[in-house]
Amino acid sequence: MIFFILGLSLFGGGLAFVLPKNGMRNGVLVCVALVHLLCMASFWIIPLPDVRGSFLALDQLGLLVLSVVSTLFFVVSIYAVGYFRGEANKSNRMLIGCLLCFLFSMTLVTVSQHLGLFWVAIEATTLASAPLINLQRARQGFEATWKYLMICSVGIALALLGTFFLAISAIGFKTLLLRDLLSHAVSFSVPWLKLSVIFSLVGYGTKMGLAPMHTWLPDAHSEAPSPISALLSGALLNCAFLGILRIGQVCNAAGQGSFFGSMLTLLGLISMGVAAVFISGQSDYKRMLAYSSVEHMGILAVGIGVGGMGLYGSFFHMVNHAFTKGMLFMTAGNLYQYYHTKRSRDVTGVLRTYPWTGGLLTVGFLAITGMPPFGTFLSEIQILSAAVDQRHYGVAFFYLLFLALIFVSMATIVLRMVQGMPRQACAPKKNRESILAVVPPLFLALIVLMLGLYVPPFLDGAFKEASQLLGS
Amino acid sequence: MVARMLVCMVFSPFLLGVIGKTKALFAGRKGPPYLQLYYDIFKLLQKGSVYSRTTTWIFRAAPLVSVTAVLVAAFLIPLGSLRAPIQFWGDVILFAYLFGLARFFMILAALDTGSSFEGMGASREAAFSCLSEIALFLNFAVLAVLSKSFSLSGMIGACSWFSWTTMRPSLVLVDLSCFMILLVENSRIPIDDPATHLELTMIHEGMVLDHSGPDLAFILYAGAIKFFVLGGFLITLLLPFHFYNPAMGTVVFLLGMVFLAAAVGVVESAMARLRLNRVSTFIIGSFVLASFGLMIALARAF
Amino acid sequence: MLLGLDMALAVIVILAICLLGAVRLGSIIRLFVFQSFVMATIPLMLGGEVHIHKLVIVLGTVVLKVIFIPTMLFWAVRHVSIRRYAPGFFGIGANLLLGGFLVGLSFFLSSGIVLTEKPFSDLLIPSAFSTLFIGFLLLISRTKAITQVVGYLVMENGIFLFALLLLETTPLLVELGIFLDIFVGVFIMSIVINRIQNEFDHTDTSRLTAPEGEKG
Amino acid sequence: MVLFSLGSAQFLTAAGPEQVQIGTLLKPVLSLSKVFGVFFLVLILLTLARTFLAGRASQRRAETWACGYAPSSPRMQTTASSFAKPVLLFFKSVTSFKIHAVRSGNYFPKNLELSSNVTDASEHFIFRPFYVTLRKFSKGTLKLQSGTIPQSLFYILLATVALLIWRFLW
Repeated sequence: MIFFILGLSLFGGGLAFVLPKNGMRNGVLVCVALVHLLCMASFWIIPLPDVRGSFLALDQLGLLVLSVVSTLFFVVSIYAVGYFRGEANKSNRMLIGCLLCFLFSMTLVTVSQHLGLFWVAIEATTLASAPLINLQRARQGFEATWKYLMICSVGIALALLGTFFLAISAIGFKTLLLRDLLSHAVSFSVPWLKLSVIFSLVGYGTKMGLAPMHTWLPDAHSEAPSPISALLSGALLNCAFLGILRIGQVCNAAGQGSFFGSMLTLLGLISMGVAAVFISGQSDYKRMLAYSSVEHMGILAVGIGVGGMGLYGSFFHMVNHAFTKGMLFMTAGNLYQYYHTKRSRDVTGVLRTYPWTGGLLTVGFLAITGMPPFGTFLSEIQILSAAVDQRHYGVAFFYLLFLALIFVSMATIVLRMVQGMPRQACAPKKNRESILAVVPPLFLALIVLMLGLYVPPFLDGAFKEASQLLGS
Repeated sequence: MVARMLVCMVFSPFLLGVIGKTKALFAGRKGPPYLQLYYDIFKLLQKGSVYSRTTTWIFRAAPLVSVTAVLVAAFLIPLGSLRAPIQFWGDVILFAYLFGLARFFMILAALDTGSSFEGMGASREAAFSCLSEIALFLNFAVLAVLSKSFSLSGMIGACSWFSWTTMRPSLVLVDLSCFMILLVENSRIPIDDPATHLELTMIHEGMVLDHSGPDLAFILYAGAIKFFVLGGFLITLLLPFHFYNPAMGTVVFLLGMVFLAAAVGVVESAMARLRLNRVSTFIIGSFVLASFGLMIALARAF
Repeated sequence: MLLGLDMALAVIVILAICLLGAVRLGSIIRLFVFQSFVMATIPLMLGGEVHIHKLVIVLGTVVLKVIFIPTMLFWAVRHVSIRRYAPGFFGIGANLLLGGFLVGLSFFLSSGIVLTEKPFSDLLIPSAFSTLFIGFLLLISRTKAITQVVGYLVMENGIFLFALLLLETTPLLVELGIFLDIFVGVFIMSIVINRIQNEFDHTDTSRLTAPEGEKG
Repeated sequence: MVLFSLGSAQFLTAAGPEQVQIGTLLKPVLSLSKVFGVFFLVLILLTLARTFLAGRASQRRAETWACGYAPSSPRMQTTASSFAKPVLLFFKSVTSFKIHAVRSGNYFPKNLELSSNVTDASEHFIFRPFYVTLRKFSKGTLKLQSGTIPQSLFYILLATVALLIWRFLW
């Protein structure tokens, strides 16, 4: 079953490169995404028999990330069809092909149990997403791609080193299969394990956009066209987060949980601080969204680092954040298509000229800063209560301080854009808000709202199982 | 429970009559009969009413809401040995803000008429009530610390002989400050003279200038019940002993209430009206008394 | 046999430090080629029977790192940049100082690790660490795109040295992973270098300063 | 949702001294509804009584009784600032409540001007300076994010070395 889903996306990618016309390629993209979604849904219903010793198996963590990735990919593919209809003249062969390879590599990431294979899959995601960033051949886009490629490959090289150290630390038993690692974790040599944790944390942290290594994220996400940046920050960051979760599993099994937790909390807090500082001075709304991705990855890291109930909270937050950020980037894409500028000061009175997009932007802003009716509020409060429960009062204090700062800064930027009178200076030509541009973000917004009011039992069960997997 | 409500509704106007009588006694005149308020209310209910052109539905709703709020507040408080029908953790806040609700609607009605006198009365009422509310809550805090419970009947009901002996100082301070708050809330002499005719000096009366007929009756009745409820709060606090058969308890309680009304009458005839900015210092006085009580209670508690 | 190993490891570290000091593009690439060649011979020195895996690795390294990539780099140097002079970000003196500190750090680090396994030579881990860190430093301190690629490759060499530790037992997959990574990474970078060339007609990445968003 | 927030609130206060069970938290909510029930019941009874009484007696509309002065013109109305004057006078020290009055000398002044204003203490003293320093600090740190690639890589190296030293060698 897993081979089918992997083969599907690879076959789709190949097909996309072959097909001549744009329309057919769009068709391939959407139906591959749909079939991918259905397969994922089937994994929820019929749990997969995990074959012993196989490199590919789907455990609870993988299933969670896979479901987020494929739902987001399906919604973004519909949105992308509408978004790129404008440039019908250029052939979107490169776009669709790379998108499907991107999907293939992300699926490989979620299913791979062998840490070596996992690392190769992460490397494949970087290489698949690099050409996507500078689709418009703009000078800025090009520079962002070079930076993305350079920093990510350096980061991943460090992660490779971390994986090596992990293999070395499993002295008598040289294997990187997750199941064997977990069963033999007790006998690992501690210094090698610590080294491997440090390097993997830095490596996968770079890919995930944690604090000191996040510098590529704002450029890449603001230069890429918005369906791509929606995918990047919604799905790709979660795959890198999965990497850190795998390391966490091994660490807990080997009894080094606190060592791993404290480092992760520190990195998480730094990234929230960095995001809080940088969002306040921001003038470009897409960069602001990118920095808020850094902040939310920090929240996830703090959630995992604190442990206890925080694990449940951070898995819940991972799902919420993916959908909210996907929705926000798509709305930002609409804004860019209407106003053709990224400076948030030139865009005013969106609610009056484009009611749907303005509404979505406000809803997105409320969701991303964790306002009550939305799921993000529940997950953030769970992480906070976990921090307070574990007597990490310093962590809880900074966590709240940064959340408040970010709320204030984002409010000044977003509300100035949404309200007020539309300025005549860049009076946008009043084109109709197409359904394809509004329905996908609306669908995601409804999901996040639903998650805020009612957590479906199967999802709740999945979160509990996943936190069992990670915390002993 | 019904007996309890009857006592509260029937007996409260009589207290104002007692106050009137004691003031008259001090002034050496015969003074109005005890049942004067009953006659007024009954007469007003019969009379027609005059509404000014600028008033809206709020003007008519205000008296109703204020009577209801005060009556419901009466539900929450244990009167003497009669248990409070509704009691829960945190009903103290509801008790205080029911009075707030009544006051809010009275102020709205006063502003609704648009006359500058009523506006002036309303603004003074708002100013002084926001001060007295702090003092009221401080008293509740002291009682909460003393009785370790956060519900009204827990605080006052359990005030037995034993707590009086141990916590005498803070309890005395609390009673004094509650008495001062009673004077402020019911706008008795030191704060505001109910019988004055000079509109410029009125506070509570200033708000009701424009009411007539049944509305005025409702307002007077609400004032009476409010006095009864706050008085009841004070008297249950003061009576340290409990009787097992409720009848005896209520009789003693009513006697206590009459004694309280007489005391208010004495204070009224002894003191003159304070200047308006002095009133705030008066309320600060009650606040300070309550904070001392709190300090002593906290020192004792830990 | 082990003496040769220590010699080879020492040579690798010294070459790495020379790389730090080198300024002209041509000499940087030649130093890298020499280092890769020495690297390729190490698996043979490690002893143990020569089995298919080792041969694949040695041949792969030689083909990739000694022949294919340098020719591409030389072609890029000839085709792309006019000036051969590639100044560093920190300047030569600071570079070497930092390099020395990092080597010291790696020796200090490796003293902390006790290798229960049969170590080939106690020099292996520190030299691997120092090559890694110097490669990283090279990446950081050089602004020319080509030197950055060389820095990246030196870092890969460092990681390859670590991989040698696991030589006997590492399944084929990890070796493939290493080659895949190096090959594809460099392949993409070379394409990107050409793009830089016709886009900006220089390869000085320091001039690719902050995109317009940051200034706002 | 309510249950959940009550749960997490209880969780949050779990660090508090006495252990508050969900039951005790829910009791006020239930009895509150009882109180509201009583409140609206009494209110409806009174309104019925009132309509019954109003029906029998006469109702007239007349001018607001203003103690014989001229009928109130909009200028004489109680404005918001005059409504708040007593309270502001009391809290003058905190809210820096100022009254500016232009009084001309003679008894029949041509122009008489009076205005009062209050500075919003919390915004003026707490939020504005804090946010200004944050904005200045973030403008400063934008240079850190200058975006050149070697600088970003330097951060990664810095992070690795720092983590190594902090966790491994200590």
